[in-house]
Amino acid sequence: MTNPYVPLLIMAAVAFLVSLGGLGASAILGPRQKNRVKAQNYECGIDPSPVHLEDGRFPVKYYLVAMTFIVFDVEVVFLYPWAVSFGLLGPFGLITALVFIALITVPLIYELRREGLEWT
Amino acid sequence: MSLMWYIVLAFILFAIGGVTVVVRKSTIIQLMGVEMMLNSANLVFIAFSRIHGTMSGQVMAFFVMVVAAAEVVIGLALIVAIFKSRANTDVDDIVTLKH
Amino acid sequence: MFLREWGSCGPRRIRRYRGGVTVILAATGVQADFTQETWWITLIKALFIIVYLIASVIMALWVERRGLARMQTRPGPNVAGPLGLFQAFADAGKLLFKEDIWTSRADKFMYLLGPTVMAFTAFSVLAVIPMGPNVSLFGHSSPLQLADTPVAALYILAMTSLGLYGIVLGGWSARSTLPLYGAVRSSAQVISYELSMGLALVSVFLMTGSMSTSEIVSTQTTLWWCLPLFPAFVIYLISMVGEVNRLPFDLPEAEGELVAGHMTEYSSMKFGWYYLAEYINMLNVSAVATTMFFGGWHAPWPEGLIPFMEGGWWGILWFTLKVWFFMFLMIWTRATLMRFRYDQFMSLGWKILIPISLGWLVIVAVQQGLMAWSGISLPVIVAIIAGVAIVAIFLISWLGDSKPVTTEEAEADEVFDAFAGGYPAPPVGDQQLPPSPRAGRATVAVAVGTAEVLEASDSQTLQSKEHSDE
Amino acid sequence: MVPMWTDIPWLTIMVAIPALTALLLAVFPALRAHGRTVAVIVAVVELVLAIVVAFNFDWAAAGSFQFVQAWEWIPGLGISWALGVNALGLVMILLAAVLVPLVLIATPQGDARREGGYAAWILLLYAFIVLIFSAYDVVLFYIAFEAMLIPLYFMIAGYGLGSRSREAGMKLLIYSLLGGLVMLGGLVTILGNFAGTENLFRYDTLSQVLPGASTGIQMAVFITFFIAFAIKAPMVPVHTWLPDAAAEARPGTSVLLVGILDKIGTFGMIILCLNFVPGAASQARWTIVILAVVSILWGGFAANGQKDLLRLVSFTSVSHFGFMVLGIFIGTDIAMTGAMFYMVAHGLSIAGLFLISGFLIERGDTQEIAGYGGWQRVTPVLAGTWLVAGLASIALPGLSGFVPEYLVLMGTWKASIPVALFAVLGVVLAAMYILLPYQRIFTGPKPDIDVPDLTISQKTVVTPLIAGMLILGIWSAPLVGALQGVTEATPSALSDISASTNEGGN
Amino acid sequence: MESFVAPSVNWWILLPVIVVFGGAVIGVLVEAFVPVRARRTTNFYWSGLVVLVAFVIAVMQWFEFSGGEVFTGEYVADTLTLSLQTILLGVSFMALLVFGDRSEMMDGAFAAQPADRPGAGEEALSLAKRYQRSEYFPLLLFALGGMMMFPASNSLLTMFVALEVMSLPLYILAATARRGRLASQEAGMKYFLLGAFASGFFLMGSALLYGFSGGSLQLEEIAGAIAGDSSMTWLLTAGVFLVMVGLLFKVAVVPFHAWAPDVYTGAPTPVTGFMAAGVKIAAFGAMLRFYQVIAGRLEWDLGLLFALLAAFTIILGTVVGLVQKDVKRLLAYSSIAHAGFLMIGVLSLVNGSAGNVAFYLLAYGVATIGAFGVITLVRRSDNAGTVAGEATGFAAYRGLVHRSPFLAASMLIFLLSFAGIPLTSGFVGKFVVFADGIAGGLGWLVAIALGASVATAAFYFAVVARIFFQKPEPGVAVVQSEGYTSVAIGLAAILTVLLGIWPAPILEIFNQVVILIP
Repeated sequence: MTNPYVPLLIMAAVAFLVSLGGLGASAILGPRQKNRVKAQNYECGIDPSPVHLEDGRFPVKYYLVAMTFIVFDVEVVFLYPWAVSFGLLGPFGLITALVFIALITVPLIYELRREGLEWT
Repeated sequence: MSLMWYIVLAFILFAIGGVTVVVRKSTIIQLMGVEMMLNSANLVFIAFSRIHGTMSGQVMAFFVMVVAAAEVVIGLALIVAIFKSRANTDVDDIVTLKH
Repeated sequence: MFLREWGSCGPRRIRRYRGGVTVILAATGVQADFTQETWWITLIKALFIIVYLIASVIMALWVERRGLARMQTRPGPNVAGPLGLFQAFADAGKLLFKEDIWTSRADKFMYLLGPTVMAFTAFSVLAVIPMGPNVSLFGHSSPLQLADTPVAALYILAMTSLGLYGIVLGGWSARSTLPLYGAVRSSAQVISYELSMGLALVSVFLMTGSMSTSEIVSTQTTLWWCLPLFPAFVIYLISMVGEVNRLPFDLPEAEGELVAGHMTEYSSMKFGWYYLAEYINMLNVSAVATTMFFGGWHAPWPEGLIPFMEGGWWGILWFTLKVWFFMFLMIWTRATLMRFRYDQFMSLGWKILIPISLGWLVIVAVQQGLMAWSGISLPVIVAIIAGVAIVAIFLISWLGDSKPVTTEEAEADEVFDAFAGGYPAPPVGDQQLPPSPRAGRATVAVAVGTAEVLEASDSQTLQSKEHSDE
Repeated sequence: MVPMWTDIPWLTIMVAIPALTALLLAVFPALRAHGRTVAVIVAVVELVLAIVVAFNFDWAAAGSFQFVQAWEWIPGLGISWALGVNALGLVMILLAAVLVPLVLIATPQGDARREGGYAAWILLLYAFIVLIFSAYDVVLFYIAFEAMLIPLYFMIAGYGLGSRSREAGMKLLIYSLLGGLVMLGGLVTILGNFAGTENLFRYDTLSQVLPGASTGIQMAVFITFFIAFAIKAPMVPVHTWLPDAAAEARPGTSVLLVGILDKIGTFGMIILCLNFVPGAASQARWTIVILAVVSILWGGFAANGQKDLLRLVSFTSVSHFGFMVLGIFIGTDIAMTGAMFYMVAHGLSIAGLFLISGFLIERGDTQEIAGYGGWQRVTPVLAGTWLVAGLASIALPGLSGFVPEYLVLMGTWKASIPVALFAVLGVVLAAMYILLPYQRIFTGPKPDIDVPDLTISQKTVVTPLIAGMLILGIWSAPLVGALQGVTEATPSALSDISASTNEGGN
Repeated sequence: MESFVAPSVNWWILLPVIVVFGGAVIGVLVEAFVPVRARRTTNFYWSGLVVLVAFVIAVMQWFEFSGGEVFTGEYVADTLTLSLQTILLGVSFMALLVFGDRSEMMDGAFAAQPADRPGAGEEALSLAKRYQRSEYFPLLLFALGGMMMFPASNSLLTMFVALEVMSLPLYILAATARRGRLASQEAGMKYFLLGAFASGFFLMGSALLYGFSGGSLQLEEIAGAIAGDSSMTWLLTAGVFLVMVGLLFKVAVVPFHAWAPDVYTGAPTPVTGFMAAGVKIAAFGAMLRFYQVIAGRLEWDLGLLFALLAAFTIILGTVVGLVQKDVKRLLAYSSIAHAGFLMIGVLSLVNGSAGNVAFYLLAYGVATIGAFGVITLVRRSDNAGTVAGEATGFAAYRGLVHRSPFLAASMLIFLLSFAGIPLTSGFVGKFVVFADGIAGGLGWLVAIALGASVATAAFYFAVVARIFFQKPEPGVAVVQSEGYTSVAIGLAAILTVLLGIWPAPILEIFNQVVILIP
């Protein structure tokens, strides 16, 4: 089997079947006594409050983290191939990568200095 | 011809993305449509890159990923800003207090 | 510390194309030999991985509860079976036989998809982790590893990231407040720590020149990467704890605040998979740590200490032992450290781990580059880099101290504070009373008074600042 | 003639002086308060310069361009700053040099600074007028042709008497811009086809290059140019802007507009259309001739139907321009000479009619003909001068209008008797549209009003005009002689397009 | 084993772009390290310096390379690149002046803190404390860098990256208006979505061309593949069409114009000016290169289609412009019409047409910056004399000449230039571009354009009439600029007239602009 992805597919199939199987087993084995209150959302026994996402008051910091993450994740994605072929790319590759890292560091510095990453 | 299948698939994805942008009202969904268009193009790039055996298609795919990421960042920022403004203009609080 | 020649890492194919840019195709080969693999061997391995993981989790449950109990000088589970060993089995069985409750508000498909994805990704990661060298398996020479690709490390990272969808979907689909908060917190946390984790791994890839797991393990026959790349190793250790939401970083399911985070609305086996997956993920990150930094299936360092136990089926033993070392570390940490506050946690990730891992990466790259292309000897390079690093750290700490707060606090003084003296005083001369705090949030911010606050546009921040100032 | 004199760029100086003065007036508000005085001085200087040029002009070679001076302006596009006049252009400049000071003097006094602004616009317009009649480069001609719309627009829209002057200004602007842009199409066609030719747009280059072009290009150039000029020289059916503009504008503006600016249309037809693409002109000849006859009759009938005095006067012009265009395109030399003479004569008579009508309206406070009656008894001088101007315009023998109309009709008769007969009908109409309003306004019982007759300054304005009408009516030979030179130098509208194509085909 | 060969880079030729991008990065660091009080000023002067230095370098390079020396690769530095870069830098400098002007009200066009909820307490606080974000300077520089790369890109990859680097900062800038925040955010969003949508088309087109060319993204090699024998020509046709769609979106050609009016209206006025001028210059530059190198070879397949689009653009921009009652919207539709006019130059494929398009772009860019500069200074005000946001309705311009003769005269010049009246730069631009159109066999298109010019003149003069012939109305005030905007407006007016009266030197220079068609 020369294609390394076929085993991975087999693994994925097995893992998927097992995870579904577990859910199926519990559905079959467990008791079933439906009850309106039981199916309600959990909130310490009082009537559940509306979901917070719907009234638009979600802390904006989470979005900020998401955005920053995207930037840095892309950076990491670029660093992987460079790291793997570090020896081949030679000094040019090294310098380019350093410039790249420096450029990505600038927004990080900006965000740190402007306290974009403060959670208080 | 297997290449055709890649291209047909990419076109279908592209069309779905395009239609999403045009038809759907929610900006987040539209943003997803745009991403879909970009990635369908990536599919074509990579398919051709395999066929022709040149790497520039894959390089382009990398760049597209970066740009897509940047677009998501900016799109999210705008959506959040608009969402904040609009939520503020609503009179939600009053409604909430009623019941 | 290039222990191997570049060439030995397998054939690298390079194509030049007309643009003048050279691109490297599928840079590295894979060390493990899969040529004799058949589909049923793969299937057996897959089943073995599942069994191995479930068994390990059950062990882990017991070890954790007993271990924690010992550390806290209490007995722990000791009723079911010898030393309470069957307690874990009982717990697992109980989950299987509990009623399967579907929350009425939930988005049914996503609700079900959440735990499925969670378990699926948790099971899948181990597929590319090598547990041993090639052995003879039913007459076929096969490595003790399900699969390997030139970008196996990417597969690991992709799968762990995918696991996040399980959390987010679970938290979102329940349409309930606490799970949602848990899920959002969790996603922010996981992605933050994934960055430093990924950056820590880059230096390993840089040293090995490969992302194939078997190749990485094979570069560690004499020296494990945890020593030369110690900072990266430490960063990885910290990040991996954050990545799997373990104490002290278990904010998403902080019982005191969020009941059980994204799992709140789940019961029976759906909850079971979340619970199980958490422990499997602990095993996974431990396995990755083992592979990347701890020599994988190789016998403990130094090489040749126990040569007869090196290679073959012994690999599984060493591998399992090393994984359990990390497992124990995590349990130990849980017993020792308190839960972080969320802001401390995020600060740690963004302000310390990421900059340090970036800096470390630069140091490694420069050092390697100088070694390879300048001909300067290693001690000199290390000395230079150490000097630069010290200066840099000094500079950074200096910059960090001189926050612009000082200038802007001066600005803040201009706002008249009627309560400055401890009791209310009327404004004098040009002084202006700030509007009543009851008039709205703006006034709250005036009381805080720093322009820095303005940049935190989220209203909660303003309120919390007010409290902290008062 | 001293050689040195011709080296001086007279024409450029004549363009520059009013333009710079206008700029000064625009920049210095203080100076603007004395704007009218400054403008009159400049106008007189210009008149002197024009006379100097006229004296140095070699009238024996009236048809050739003289005082030609050219500098490269935009060499890449073959555009140059080239000025030069032939007899026709010089005569038109002289006409302008006479009329502009008169208009300035006739301008009613008011808010000094506002009037200064008006004077500045007039000076700017003046500069463009001189430029356009002395241009020796088509693009230069075009630039002046378009740019003069700006001062004109401001003069009508900003200083108009009527309540709808802005609309009238806009209408004029749109019509003229339409024409101008059509002409731009022609220029662009030339550039697109002959790009790279040195000094492409100079008259001498064009008259060599264009006849060699394909029939399509020649026709394109001719049609685009002709449409622009037809709009400018208000020909039916694109004349409707003129009555509106004239009725809303100050009489002084109307004088410049109808007396000089509209002549640019006929001037262009002669200098540009006939000179460069005679073949195309000959092909379009009959269409144009019919249009011209329609203009004559339409203008005549419409003038008879007007209730507004200024509209009436402007419609008479439509009719007169019909005569000019007829003369230009009918194809005989006599008619052509007549048409050129007509341009000058009409300039004088129409200036008289507009100005004197303006004086009348100043006194009577209405433009409605019905609002007057018996004014002969109140303001005899005004009535008399109006009559003289009117008679000059309808070609009473002995006055300026007679000679050109006679020449045009005779030339037309030679070419085509039916056309001539229709054109003669226009003369009959003319008698009606001048004499009937005269009767309504000036004859009849004495009205119960008390207004002064023409003031001294107004008389100063009117006298030279009347004198001019008389002189041209009685002693027309020199002018006819000079213009004949131009006629001879201009290809007639009977040239053969195919022949010229063959000649210059390589 | 073959080893990696590091590419040789001509740093000197990249210098203007590097200076701009480097300046932008340092601008971000300025934001990070300079104390809040000095940030705005520091960044303002710094950005100005950066643009000036880059301008000087670009001019120096022009003199050095105008001999026709060309560097190719991913980035091509030929006469087209250099001339457009110079224009961009010049125009951006003027735009920068307008950006930095806060007027006598000391408020400027940009939100104190764009993240504030409009109308909420946070915003009131930011205003009360006279807080002012100044990230828009680095954003301008980033966008400028992208613009400069756009016409220089010799491969679809660089072109795509440049397109995005140009667009992304503009999306943000469009959403940062101080007043009309909701409209501004909406403008940003709309611009973003449609822009991203367009990049999707661009990208798909590039992918198809990549496939067609046999694995290259370089324009010359794609062109070479066209010349060669190929079976999959549908890839080429579809690819060229899609790439052109992406570019046409950026310059707002019908039917891809829908964003322009809303975005122009909603964005902060200085940004609108910068956007209208800069994006047009850059995108038309790229389009020139792409069309002349590749698409022009498909003239028989697609030429008519694009010509029809140009015709529709001209007609729509004119007709819809006629019914506008708001100056910013009017200029938006005028810009659409101008895009149509410029298309004529692009489509004509005549030798030298690139230089003529460049001249048109220069004329349009300068006048646009000036016109939007004027708009920033005409404000609403109430009876108490409190000055609010820009008054963009036509009514606000009544009697402007009585309020400020300088602004009125400048606006007159800009509008005349837009209308293409002789003695303004707009006329020369139209003249040369239309002549190219005739020479390129697009006579019918030129005829439509000429007709449309008359109609556009009608709406420009509608504004002129209000400025000069009507009585000023209450509720409008003209604020004094801090000086920068006035300088920009004056500079623009002078340039517009100068280029109209004496365009010869610039035309001579642009005559050397040629694209090497392989």
